[in-house]
This record gives sequence, C-alpha cells and structure tokens, in this order.
Amino acid sequence: MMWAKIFYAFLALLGGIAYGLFLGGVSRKITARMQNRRGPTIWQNFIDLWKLFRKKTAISHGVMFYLAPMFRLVGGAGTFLLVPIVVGNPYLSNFSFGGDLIVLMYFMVLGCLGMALGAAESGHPHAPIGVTRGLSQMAGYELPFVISVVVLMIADKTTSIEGIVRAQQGGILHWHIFTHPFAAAAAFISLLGMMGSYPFQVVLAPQEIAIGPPTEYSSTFLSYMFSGRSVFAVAKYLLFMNLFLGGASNLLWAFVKTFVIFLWPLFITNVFPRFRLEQSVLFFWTWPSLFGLIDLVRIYLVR
Amino acid sequence: MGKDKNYFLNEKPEKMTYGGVFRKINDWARARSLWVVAYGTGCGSIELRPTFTSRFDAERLGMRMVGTPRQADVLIISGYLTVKTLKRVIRVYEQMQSPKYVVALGACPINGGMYYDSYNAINRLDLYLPVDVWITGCMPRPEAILAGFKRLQGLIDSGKADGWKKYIENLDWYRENQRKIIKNWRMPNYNW
Amino acid sequence: MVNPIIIIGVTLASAFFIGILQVYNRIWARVFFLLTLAFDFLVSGVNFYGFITGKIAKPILVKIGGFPPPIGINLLVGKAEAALGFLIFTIALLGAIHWFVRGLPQPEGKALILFLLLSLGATGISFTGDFFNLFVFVEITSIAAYGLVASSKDEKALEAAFKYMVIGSISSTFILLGVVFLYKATGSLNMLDIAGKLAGGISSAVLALITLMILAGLLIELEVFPVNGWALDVYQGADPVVVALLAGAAVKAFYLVFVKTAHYLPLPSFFHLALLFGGLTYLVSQFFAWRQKDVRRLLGYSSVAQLGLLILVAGFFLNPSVSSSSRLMMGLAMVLLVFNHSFGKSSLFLLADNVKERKIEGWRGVLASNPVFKFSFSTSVFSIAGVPPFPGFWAKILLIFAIPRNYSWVVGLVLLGALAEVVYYFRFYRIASEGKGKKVGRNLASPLISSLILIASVPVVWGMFTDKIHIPVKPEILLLLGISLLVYFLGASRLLQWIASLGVLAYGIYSLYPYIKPDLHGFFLALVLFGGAVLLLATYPGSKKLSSSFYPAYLVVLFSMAGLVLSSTWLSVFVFWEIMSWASFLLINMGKGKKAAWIYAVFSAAGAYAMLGGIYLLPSLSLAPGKFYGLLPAVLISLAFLVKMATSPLHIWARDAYGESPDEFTPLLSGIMSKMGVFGSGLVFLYVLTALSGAGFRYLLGWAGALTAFFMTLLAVFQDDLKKLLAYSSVGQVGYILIGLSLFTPLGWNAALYHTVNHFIFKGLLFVAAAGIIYRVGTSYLPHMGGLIRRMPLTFFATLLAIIALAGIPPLSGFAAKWLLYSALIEKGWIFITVVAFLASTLAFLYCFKILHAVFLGQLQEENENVKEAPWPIALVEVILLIPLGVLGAFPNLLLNPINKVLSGIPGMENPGFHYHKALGIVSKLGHWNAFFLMVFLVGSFLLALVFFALTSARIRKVGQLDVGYSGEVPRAPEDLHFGYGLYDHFRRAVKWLIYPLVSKIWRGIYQWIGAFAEMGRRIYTGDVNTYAAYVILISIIILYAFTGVK
Amino acid sequence: MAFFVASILLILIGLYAVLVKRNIMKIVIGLSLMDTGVNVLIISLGFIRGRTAPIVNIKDLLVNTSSKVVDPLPQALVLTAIVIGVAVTAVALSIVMLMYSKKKTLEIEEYKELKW
Amino acid sequence: MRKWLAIIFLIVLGFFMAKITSSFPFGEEKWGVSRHYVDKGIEENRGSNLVTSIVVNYRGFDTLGEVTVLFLAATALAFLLSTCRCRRRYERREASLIVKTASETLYPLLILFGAYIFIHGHLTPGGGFQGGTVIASAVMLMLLAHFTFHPNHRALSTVEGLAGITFVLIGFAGLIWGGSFLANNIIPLGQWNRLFSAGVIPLIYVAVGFKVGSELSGLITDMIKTTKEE
Repeated sequence: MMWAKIFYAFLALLGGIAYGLFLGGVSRKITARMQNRRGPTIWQNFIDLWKLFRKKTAISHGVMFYLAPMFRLVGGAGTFLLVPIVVGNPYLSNFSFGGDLIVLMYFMVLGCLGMALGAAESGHPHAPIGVTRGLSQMAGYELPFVISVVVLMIADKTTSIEGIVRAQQGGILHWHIFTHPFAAAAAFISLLGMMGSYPFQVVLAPQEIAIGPPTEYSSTFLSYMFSGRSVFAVAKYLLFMNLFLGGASNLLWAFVKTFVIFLWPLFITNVFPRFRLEQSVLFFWTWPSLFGLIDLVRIYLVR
Repeated sequence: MGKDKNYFLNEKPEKMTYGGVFRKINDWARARSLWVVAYGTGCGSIELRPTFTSRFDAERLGMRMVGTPRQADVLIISGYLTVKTLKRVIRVYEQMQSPKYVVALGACPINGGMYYDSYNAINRLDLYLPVDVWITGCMPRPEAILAGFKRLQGLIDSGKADGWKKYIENLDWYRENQRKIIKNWRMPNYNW
Repeated sequence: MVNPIIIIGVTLASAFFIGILQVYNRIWARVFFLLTLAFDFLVSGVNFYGFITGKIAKPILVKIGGFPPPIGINLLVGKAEAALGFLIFTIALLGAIHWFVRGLPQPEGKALILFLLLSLGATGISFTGDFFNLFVFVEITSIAAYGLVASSKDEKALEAAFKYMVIGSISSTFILLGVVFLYKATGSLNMLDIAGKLAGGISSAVLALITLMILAGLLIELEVFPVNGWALDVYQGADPVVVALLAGAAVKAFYLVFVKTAHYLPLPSFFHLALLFGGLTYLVSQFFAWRQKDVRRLLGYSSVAQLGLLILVAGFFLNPSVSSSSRLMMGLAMVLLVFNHSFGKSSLFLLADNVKERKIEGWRGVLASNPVFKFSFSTSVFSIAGVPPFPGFWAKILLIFAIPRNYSWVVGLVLLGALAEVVYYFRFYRIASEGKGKKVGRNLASPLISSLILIASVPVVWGMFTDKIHIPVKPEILLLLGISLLVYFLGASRLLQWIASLGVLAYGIYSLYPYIKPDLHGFFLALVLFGGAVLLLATYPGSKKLSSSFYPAYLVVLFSMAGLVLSSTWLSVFVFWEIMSWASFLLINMGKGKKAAWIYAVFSAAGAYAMLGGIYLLPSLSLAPGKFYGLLPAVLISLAFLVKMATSPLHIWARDAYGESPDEFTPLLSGIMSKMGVFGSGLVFLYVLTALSGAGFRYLLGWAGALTAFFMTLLAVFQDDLKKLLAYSSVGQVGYILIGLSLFTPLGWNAALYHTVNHFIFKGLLFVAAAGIIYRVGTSYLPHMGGLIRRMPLTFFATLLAIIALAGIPPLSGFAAKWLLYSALIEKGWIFITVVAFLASTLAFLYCFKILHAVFLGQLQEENENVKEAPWPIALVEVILLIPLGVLGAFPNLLLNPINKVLSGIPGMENPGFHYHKALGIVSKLGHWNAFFLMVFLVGSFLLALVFFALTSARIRKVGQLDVGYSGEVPRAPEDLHFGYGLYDHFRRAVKWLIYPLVSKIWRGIYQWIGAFAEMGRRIYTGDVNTYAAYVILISIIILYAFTGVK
Repeated sequence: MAFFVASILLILIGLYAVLVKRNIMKIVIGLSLMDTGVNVLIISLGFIRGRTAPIVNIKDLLVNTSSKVVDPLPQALVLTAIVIGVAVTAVALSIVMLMYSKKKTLEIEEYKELKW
Repeated sequence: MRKWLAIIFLIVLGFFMAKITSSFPFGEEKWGVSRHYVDKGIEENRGSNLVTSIVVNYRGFDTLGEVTVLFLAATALAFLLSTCRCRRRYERREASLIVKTASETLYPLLILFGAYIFIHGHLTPGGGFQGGTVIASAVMLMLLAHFTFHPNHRALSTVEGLAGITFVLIGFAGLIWGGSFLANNIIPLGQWNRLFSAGVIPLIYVAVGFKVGSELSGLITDMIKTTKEE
C-alpha cells in the first residue's frame, strides 16, 4: 500500500510539474494575447526547461548554492504532495496523511528558505535584496491568508485539509468561497502575493534587480528551480481549490477548478503596475486583512 | 592583481565536446529558447525594444530578455564598441554559460562603421569575440533583427553555431588580441 | 562577664590621658588610642559573646555608687545593648584603622580624643538606664560629633556642622524638657522604675505629651523626614570616617534608645507614629536618592531611608497587638538590618573617602583598577541593597512576613522602597564598574568590614535554612552552592576553573539525580542539570580572559535554578529566584553592557519584590493547589516570572542584557534561565489560580505572550547585532511558551513544555554558535560579517539546522511545538491569538534569513579572510546539540512521552489531547502530523533529487567569490558586493509605526518622571538652617498634636 | 506660675531667633536663650513654696528635712544642664568663628551650599 | 510671612508646653525619688549640701559625663581653632594701668576663692564647677588685662587630664574596694558638716574644680589667643 502510494504520488508529481509548466505556457500565451501579440507556444516552458536542463556548463558558488535548487524542488514537490488532489481517492490524495494544514503552511516555506540561502550564498547583492523583499512580502500576505485559514479551521473544527474539503460537500453553496466570502476574498488577494503577481512583484523585479534571488543561477540549477516553482504554483492552486472551492471529486474537476484559480492572478498581473514593498505590505495588512477579520469576528461570535 | 587569486577562479576553461544522445533535441530546444542578455552596448539597443514588444513580438520565436548573463544564451552587440565597453562585453560573454551565441548588430562591429577612424572604437569585433550572426545596417530595423535571429536559429538547429567552442579552443589568440587593444587589463585572467 | 562600667571608665580615663599625652608625644597618643579601642572592642566582644552563648542569662545591672535603681544611676546592659556596644567599637576600631591609613586631621591628638569620646557617647547612650544620664551621653555624642564634623577639611563641613548643631540643640532641648517633665510627672528618672510605674500603658494626656516630646527629640536625631536635612548635609559634607561612625554606630545607639523609650513609656499611638514617620522617611528618602549626583549625599539618603525602615520595624516590634511570633521575627529583622546597614554603610562611606570625586560620574572606572576596592564596594552595595546572601536580604523576608495581614499596604511600601534602592544603588554600581581603571586611595578597613559581612552571612544563611525561618531546601543544593563558591579560589587559571566547574556539575548531577522524577520539578531539574552541563562545556574557548568569578557565578546560577525547581514552598522559590537573579546580574555585569546589567537588575528586583508581595498575600506558602485567593497574588507573583521571560512590556531589559552579557553566559541565560519563568508561571497556574478562576488572567497572559512573540520578532528583524537579534528572537520564542502555558489545556502544556526543551536546544545552539563566531570574528555586528560558511562550515551547518528548528519548518524538532501550539490554540478557540502567533512566526523567517545571510552567506569580508572554525568545545557542543534537534524532528514522542508522564500527575491534564496513529502520526482532535514520515520523505526525496541532479547536471565549476554577474564590471572588493547593512530597510518603512519604541520610551519616561519628582521633592531641603528648624518645630507640633492618642 | 510662663517664653523666644534670624550669631544666641529657658523651667519645677535650699548645714534642718527643703534633684540636674549648655555654646562659637574666618560673613544666606 | 508663620508655630508649641506644665501646680510639694536623697542623704553621705551629694554621689555618673562634656568642648574648641585663621575686625587696645594693677591683685585672690569654693563644695552652695569657673574668670581677667599673659598650655592640659583621670580612678577605686563604681564607702565618711567629711565627695569635687578651672582657662585662652590681629 505504502509503495503504491509512493508510486502514485510520484506520478502525480510528474503530472504536477507538467501541469505547472503547461500553465506557465498558457499564462505567457494569454499575456501575449492581452498585449495584442501572438506570444510563444503553449509548450514554450517545456522547451525552456529542456534547454536549461541540457546546457553544457554551470557555475556554483558553494554548497548552499549547489543544494538550493534541490531544496526548491523538494519543497515544491513536498507541498504539492501534501495537498490531496482528489479527496477520498486513494490514488489522488497524495501524501496527505503526512500532515494537516498547519504542517503544510510551514512546509511551504522550506523551498523558499533553501532557495533564499542558496541565492544568498552566490554573493550577488541582488540576491539578498530579492530575498528580503520576498520574505517581507510574505510577512504581508501571510496575515490575510492566516486569518482566512483560521476562519476555516475554526468553522470546520478541523485543521486537516481533507476535513475542510469534507465540510464543503453537499452543493456549491457549501463551498467556503460562498460560506465565508470575506475570508475567501482575503485568501485570494493574498494568493496574488504568494504568486508574485503584478501589483506585488517586487521580488523578482527583472527591471530593477535583474531577476532577484536567482540572479546567479544558470543551466541545470535553474531548470530544477523552474520545475520546483511550477509544481509549487500548482500546489497552491490545489490548496486553494481544496480550501475554498470545495475540493475536487475527480481529476477533471481538479483541472477546471485549478485553472480558474490560475486565471485570477494572471488577469490581475497583466493590468496592474507594481507596488513598492512597503505599499504592498501595508496593503496586505489593511484591506484583505480587514476582509478576513470580518469573517473572523463573525466566526468568533457565532462559534 | 595578486589579490585576485582569492576572489576569482583563475583556471583556464576546458574544451568541450559537442554531441551526445540528445543532440538533436537539445539543438532544437536551444534554437527555440533563446534568452537574450539585456545589455545594450551602442545605439542599436534602441531597436531591441520594438523587437521584443507587441509590434514585432520576438517572444513568439521563444526569445526573451533576461537580466543576467548567467541565464542568457545570446549576447547582442548592438552597435559600435568602444575599448571601454569591450572590456565589459568580454566579461559578460565569458560569464554566460555554454552554449552561447553572439549576434552583432550594424556596421560598426564589422568594420567600425562611421567610427572607423575613432581612436576608441573597435573596428573588427571578430578579433575579440566569436560572432555567430552579423546583421548589417545602420541600424538594422527590427525586421532585420528578427531575420538575423531566424538565421541564428537555423544555425543552431544545424549545429553550426559553435562560436562558443571556437572561443574556448582559441582562447589564447582571442586573449592576445583583447590584451593588445585593452591597455589596462584590470580583469581576472579568466572570467566566470 | 565584664562590668560594662569598665568600658566607659577606661575609655574616659584614656581620653583624659590622651589629652595629656598628645601634648608630649604624638606616637604614644596614637598607640594609646588604638589600645583603648582594642580594649573596648575586646571587652564588649566578651560580653556580647557571653550573651549570645547564654553564659550571661540576665541583663547586667550596674549600680553606680552602689545605689539601687531608682536612687542612683544605673547601667542596664542586655543582649541588645551588648551587641550594640560591640558593633560600635568594631566600627570605631575599623574607622580608626582607616583613619590611620588615610591620615589624621590635625591636630591629631584632639581628633583622637573626639573620636574616642564619640564612640564612648554612643556606647553610653545605649548602656544607660537613666533618662537624664541618657541626655548627658546624647550631649557627649553630639558635641564630639559637632567637633569632628566641623574639623573636616571640606569647607562645606562647617556649614553642615552648624546646621547639625542648631538642630541637635533643639532636639536635645526637647529630650531634656521631656526628661525633666517626666521626672516631675513620675518622680523618677530611672527607666526601669518609670516603666514599672507605667506598666499599664500611658493613660493621661500629659504623660503622653511628655513621652511624645522625648520621642520627637529622638526622632529628630533619627533623621526622620522631613527633619533630616541636617543629617544629609552632614553626610555630604563631613569627613567620611566620622560619618561612618555616626551613621554606622551613633545613630544606631539613638535608635536603640528610641526603641527602649517607646518600650518603657508604652504610648498607645506609638505604633502609628512609627508607621507614619518610619514609612514616610523610608519611602521618600529612597526616592529622593533616585537621581542624586553626589555620592555621599546619596549614601546619606540611603542611610536615612534605612533608619526609616528601622523605625517602621520598631513600630511593629513594640505593638502588643501583633502576634508574638511576628514580633520575634521583627526583632530578628531589626537586628539583621542594624548589622547590615551599620557595616555596609560604614564600609561605603570609607570607600567614598578613597575616591576624590564627589560626583557619581567621577566614580567611573574605580572598580576596574583595584580588585580589593571592587570586592569591598560590591559586597557593601549588595548587602545594603538587600541582595542574597547578605543579611539585608533575609531581614527583608523576615520583615515582610512578620507584617500582620491588615497592614499589607506596608508590605507594598517596603517593597517599593527596596526597589527604588536597587535602582539607585545599582545605577551607582553601574557607573563605578564602567570605564577604565582609575586610581583610588588605600583602604584597609572596608575590605575588613566587607569580609565581616561575608563571614556573618554564613551563620545567617544557615539560620534561615535551618531553625529560624526554616526555608525548606534540599541539603545537596546548599552544599553545591557552597562548593561553587570555592571554585573562585582556583583563581587565575580558567582551564582549571572550567574543569573544576565541570567536576562540580558532574557531582551535582550525581547527587541531584534522584530528584529527577516524572513531575514538573523533575522535568525542569533535568533541563537545568543536563542543559547546564552541555552549555558549561562550551564556555572554554581558548585563552580569552574572563573574570575569575565567572565560573562560581555560573555554577551558582545553575544550582540556584536547581534549588528553585526543587522548591516545595513559595518562600524557597523566592529565595532561589533572588539568588539566581543576582548571580546572573553579576555575570551580565561582566560583559560590556553595564547599563544593560543595571536595567536587568532593576527589572529583576521589581519582579522579585512583586513576587514577594504576592507570596505574602498567599494564605499558605506550600506549593500545593489551594483555594483561590484573589487575582492579586497571582498577578504579583507572575510579574517576576514575566520579567524573566521578558514578556512585553517588561522586555526592555532583555535585548542588551542578552546582547552584552559575556558570550559564554548568554546561552545559559536564554536557554535555561528564561525557562525558570516558564516554570514559575506554571506554578502560578497550578497552585495560585484554580482552573476556573484564572481564565481571564490566563487569556490576558496569552495575549501578552502573543504580542511578545509578535513584537520581539519584529524588532529582531531590524536588529543589526547578532546577539541582540538572537535575544529578541529568544524573547519572542518564550512568548510562544507563555501562550502555551496560558492555554492551560493538555495540548497547550504539551506545546509549552516541548517548546521549553526545544527552545533550549536551538537557542542554546545558536548562542553557542554565536559565541564561537564572535570569538573568531571579534565582532557581533552583522554587517561586518558575511561569507563565513567558507571558514566555519560546521558552525554554519549547526546554525542552519537550529534556524530551521527555530523557524518551525517541519523536518526538525521545532515544528512539533508549533503544531501542538496551533492545534491547542484552535482547539481552545483563541483565534485572534492564533492569528498573531502565526504572523509572528512568519516574521521570524525574516530574521532567520538575516542571521544566516549576514553571518554565513554573501561575501566573505577581507578582514575575516583568516577566520578559523570555532574552538573545539564550542564545536563539540554544537554537535551534541544537533543530535536531539534531528532525532526529535523524526521522533517527537521521545520528548512528548516524558512530558505526558509529567502532565499525568496534574489534575485535569491526564489526557494529553492527542494520540499516536500508525499512518497519521500524532493525531489531535483537529488534525494530524506524521513527523517520522515527513522526515523520511524529505530526506529521501532530497537525496533522490540530489543524486539525479549530480548525474544529469552540466559541467559545474565552483567559481571565485567575486565572480558574479555585475553588469560586466569587475568587483573591486567583497564589501562592494556584500549586502549586510539595512537588510530590511524597505520593510522597516512599512512597519515604522509598529516598531516605534513606545515601551522603552514609557519606561524611560517613568524613570525620568520619578527622578524629576524626586528632584523636586528634594528641594524641601533648602540648606537653610532656619527652614530646617521650622520643619523641626512643625513636625514636633504635628507629633504633639496628632499622636497624643489618649481620650 | 510666672516662672513657668517666663521660662516657656524664653524657650520660645530662643526658638524664634533660630527660626527667623538670618545671622549666625543671633541663632547661637537664640540657642543659648533656649538653654536658659530650659534651665529656669527645671529649677522652677523643683521649687516648693516656702522651703529653703537643700543645704543641711544647720542642726535644725537635720530633722524632718523633707518638710523644710525644696527638691534638690532638679538643682543637681540643672547644674549639669548648665555646663552642657556652656559646652555647646563654646563649640558653637568656635564653629561660628571658623565660619566667619572662611567667608567673612555671618549671613545664613551664604551658608546654603549643601542642599537637596 | 516667615515671621508670622514662626510665631504661629511657636504659639502652638508653647501651648503644648503650657499644657504640660499646667499639670504641675507651681510650688507644690511632690516628691519622687529625691525624697530618698533628702531623707537619707545626710546619713549616707555626711555631706551637708544635698545637691552636692546628688551631683557627686547619687548621680556622680552624670557629673563624670558633665566633666567629659566640658573636656570635649575644650578639646573640640582647641581642635577647631587650631586650624582657624581667625582675624579680629577691631584693634585691641592696651588696658589701663588701673585695670592691670587691679587684675594682678585680684588674680591670686580669685584663684584662692575658687579653690575655697570647690573645697567646700560638700558644705556650702557651690562646688567644683563653680570653683573652677571662678578660677577661669581669674585667668580671663588676666588675659583681658595683659597682652603678654599666657598661661602654660601644657600645664593646663596636664592638670586637666590628671584631674579627669583622678575622677575616674576614684570611681574605679570604688569599684575595686567598695563594690561599685563611684561607691562612697572606700574612705571614712567622717562627721557631718566638717571639712573632712562626706567621703570621696570633696576629693572628686577638688578634681572637678581643677579640671573645670583648667579647662575653662584653656578654652578662654584658645579663643583669645588664636584670634590674630588683622
């Protein structure tokens, strides 16, 4: 059973990476279309990944630099694997027995931290700038996200993702996005921060600090990070799906729902300019947090 | 620069073979995923903006600008090169990871163009860096640039864009030329 | 037994004889003077010895002229008088020694006579049994004092002498009038006779007035507020030797007479009189000294305050309505206070003589130069400020517990004053210990006095723990504390001390091992002993110089913590708490941050005194669940623990105390000592509050913990000093523990206790690593480091794992605490706190990255090119601490099982709130978490990815440090590229409004406002003798009007 | 009775000088006055109307002395008190002399350096 | 303002003192312990001056203290004035011939008178203090009259000290032979109203007389002589 689970999880992981790359391509395509150009093919990210993976040389700045892409990949993959794709389906619930939502929320940091350390070891000044921006922004979007997560935990009296999904069964109106609209709003706004979508895009900020943390990364290293990021994004979509959109009863639903969630930051990112860091932190700490608080107070009162 | 020993890797790059099992796929992918280091050396860099934005949309060829030489595949020499700029260009080029390609824009890199008699302009880029594709014009229009890139893609596809290999093989010769023109070589022997 | 008249007669005769001798031969006069004092010292010593051994059972009654008491004058020497006589001559002898060492005033013969007669007068005051004779001796003392004060070299002394003389004359006029009236009213002058006549209490208004007149005179001599301006001027202006004798001996004689008078003339309102004037004087003077700049005047205020306390004690001591056991305790406290103050203060005054500067600021650096000076100064200051193990400390305890319940406000008053005392004394101490060496004069007497205080503390301590108060203590602890002090004598060799300390600790573990039982005490004992052992290992980084008292103090801290956790009563908790606090103060003061140590001392003292007040309010001292006795004791007791945990807003001491204490000590401070606060809070929740009654308070503490976690984390983000950053982090983490404790659910306590151990592991590790880094790099300033991963890989690895644990990222031990805590919080429904705690732990990532980046990553700076790996003891400890970090990460139940065993002994916590499931791991009511799986999965997939990467990757070349893509430029030097300064400046702009130093501004404001008020209040001492006299008259009128007390 | 009033008045006048006068000498004089007042008071407290001095130097007084002499004890006390008063005054005067020699003034205003 | 405040204070204080004294009717017979002195004084001490008996014997310890106080005062004064650079504001004038001659004549007589007073202290009013004062006044007279008069300081100090020691020694003699300090039973008490009577009382008073005389003389000398011309 265990080995079977691992096997299915591995498959799911590969699927997740592919899906993530695919979504990346889609987003490039959509962005191009929104900008009135043709854009690359949908599979462009696969091509890029392969090119990076097969580059002939690479440089390393030290041990942490070397290990960071692994951290990134493992962090992303681990996050992905802790989120059940289809709750109740033994093949598609991944390793969700490994931990609940609290575990997941801390697990999500692992990849970022490893990545940050590696980037910092490169000795390039842009790396720590980007990292500190990312961490600061994380402090920003974590507040509304936590508020909404706590709302769900309290409302469903469980901290496990499966439990939260089960609590939403029984019709579309049981989805948390409808039962706790304010919390959902807070979470979805914080999703923008998590994805680094445009108003909150100071981390990579290619125009300003080159590409931010991974400035010094190249070749195979970059390909690992690339895939890690892709699967991490998918993990987040899945998580939001499970938390707010009632989970998925089969793969198709999962695909549809995650795609819908994927579109939300994409649309936002293409029409907005960028916040400065303090603006984005303060934004997260005000509007979305206030939204979240509405539901939090409501939960506190009716509990 | 004795001190540099501690801070820079002072080791000659080794020659590389070009082949392997996935060579075909690799070249196909490389050709369709050209990342250009956003480094404008001369007046030609102004032409790159329309090339990459909505009007001409170079991204449909799989190209994109990146901010760091580490991740770039293509170095565009966009116009005339001065001695001062050459130094930086050499360092940027050597910091790029193989396989890497050089595209020279305009007349200036070929023969100095209108600056042919300047005390400070480089007349023949060839002597200093291996150029894979030359795009003539003063300046070449985005259409020409796109055509040049198409050409580059073709070269890569067919495995002929091997300037990076030649550079390593003839590094001593290139270095000699470079040192000849750059009087104050305040750089490590090898840039990584 | 020696007839006390011999003392007086011989002294008088020799005074006369010196009067002759000094005309002819100075040397012989000196010799004779010293001989006389030595003789008096011996004889009074013999008598005192006779009394304390019980050889002299009854008070000695000396009939002068052979007449029975009412007819002739007689001396009545009991225990107290004999003791006082001995005290007077001891101080006189020591003062004389100092005088000879320092140089006598000229013409010296006369000075010697005055000095001799001053001590004689004081002795006479205490010995005499006759009121008029008392007046005579008062005058002898006074005139000798006027002369000596006026003779001081300082020009101001004359002024002081004049004021002293005017006020003294008024006071003795009052005494004389009272005595004569008393004779008229009772027909006798003999104290015992009058006492016999008035045995039933004073009932007539006239007698009451007469008594009050005498008492008013004595109160003026006893320097009560506000008629003590003269005394302060004398303390400030006069020769310190004289002042030492005055404050140390003569005033105590007045005090004895005051007590005796009040005893013999039993005035019903005396209690209130003493309460009012004693209390007022005590409190007001302690605060007046708050910002006093002149050393001698500061000591003067302190003396006055101590006298006020003594008067207060006398009030209780003589109050017949107070139970006899309390009065006995009061008496004991009185003796200890008199001893403590006499010796401590005279020592301080003599030391003040050695430093030319009068201003406190001028004392900068005096402690650095001279170890003997340092020893005597520290001992004296500590004993006066009531630091254990000196008598003043025990006196305070006795005094507090003797105060009857209906006067509990007096407890508050005493403690408030004691706190003020700590504030200004340790400010003084701080200034003296700051700075580089400064020359001080020779001093022989003060070290002698200090040694005396130290020696005297031994029987006092012994008495406290055995018969008098019977503070319960495991004998092993006392033995260990004793041995710890002996380590000091291994002296200069740090290696030797280190090995000896390890030996002592090993013995400590051996002897205390039986007490490690599955309960709260045993749990913390294990933490203290084993944790302490590990951290002690790391304290020997090579050849760095540390004070030779480091190891003794370190061990004392350790064993006092052991004593603390093994306590069975609150009193013992308090005693060990104080020992721990002050020993740790010493250790912190060894670092570079003297001010930090001062703030630490003040906050510790405030907490400890609050705790003492709280304990006083408890109906029973035993550590057992009792009835709920109001919230106040719980709040007060918790304050001490909250201070030690540095819970916001009591945290402001923590940053600098952690950051500037010796690097070798900080791991203990953060890793274990802060956990004593956890232990204490646990005790409060268990034994002072009941499960039901404390809910609101616990919720409040939960918020305090959450806010601490949040704000300290936020402050850590912007901290640029490695140790201060870790300090904030540590404080923030302890905030989580507090949240867990306040939840008071099984899950919450599991979280708290787990995090207690866990925090010890990773924060001990981090501080040890920091010690190694600072030792190698030579700075703790983060922007000056960077890139050390290349030089200190092991330390980096240890720090990395510790940081991962600290951040609570799953595969390591830190996550368990987080998971348990959040589960507990959500289970309990404290949702707002949950949010804050979550956010705080997110913020922690910011500083976690900062530590790793600024120290280890980025560019290696040129000046750190030759840095080596941390010294082997530190490296060893790092490795040792890494083991539990990893093991607990995979198997948290290794720690959770013992914790559950501990909790199963606590009613209401038998059920831990979670269970183990084979697949899901730890399962609570809400969620689940499989630590082992996560560990295996992570390590496995990481290794898999690594292998795959190694197989498929491109040709990887490790490049040089400056080989970065830098816009084609060649970087010039590492510092151009290193981004270490202002890492979070952008974030700071966002949260500026949150990190406004409001709390420290408020505390500073409180400090300064109190200082300003005190300074304003001090203006009543105008220095004008008319005004002083007016105060005297006013106070006398008030006394005569308000305290007649007879209807 | 007049003695009581007078002596108390003396004490109060002395005190008044101490309280109000700004000249050191006057303050010392005040103290001295106060002393005197106290002495007078003591003596008058021992007085018994119609009695003689307690010196038994005639045979007549030897018998039933207690009905013929005044209380001798206050007189003995006052003897001591006077001497002490003298001593205090002497010391006070010497201090005043020293003070004057240092600052050349007797105004109390000049002697307020020690305060607060 | 200050004056009125002081007056109010003092009135209140005076009120309290009056309240106390008013409870002791003036001139009324009220014996306390002194009844014993009056009744038994002659019997126990044989000194006809009861005050002296009290001063020297019953309360001899007070007197010892008193002597000490005086000694102290003298010492303190000498001590303080030795460092004084005291200056006189006015010029001292030579005394007239009449004063000089008279003082020279009176000087021995006054000393003799003083000696008489303290020798007869136990018989007549007066005693050591009074006698000593008279002696000192003789010295003062000489000092005022003669610039050149300078008592021997050393001698004065020696006499002073020896007299004090004598007092204490007599006390100790009482302790050794009489059972208690200052006991008046070590030498025969003698007959009432005779010069050689009252045991140690006259001895002590003589000592006191010497002491007071020399002390006060020294005191006056110090005060006058330390003051230099300007």
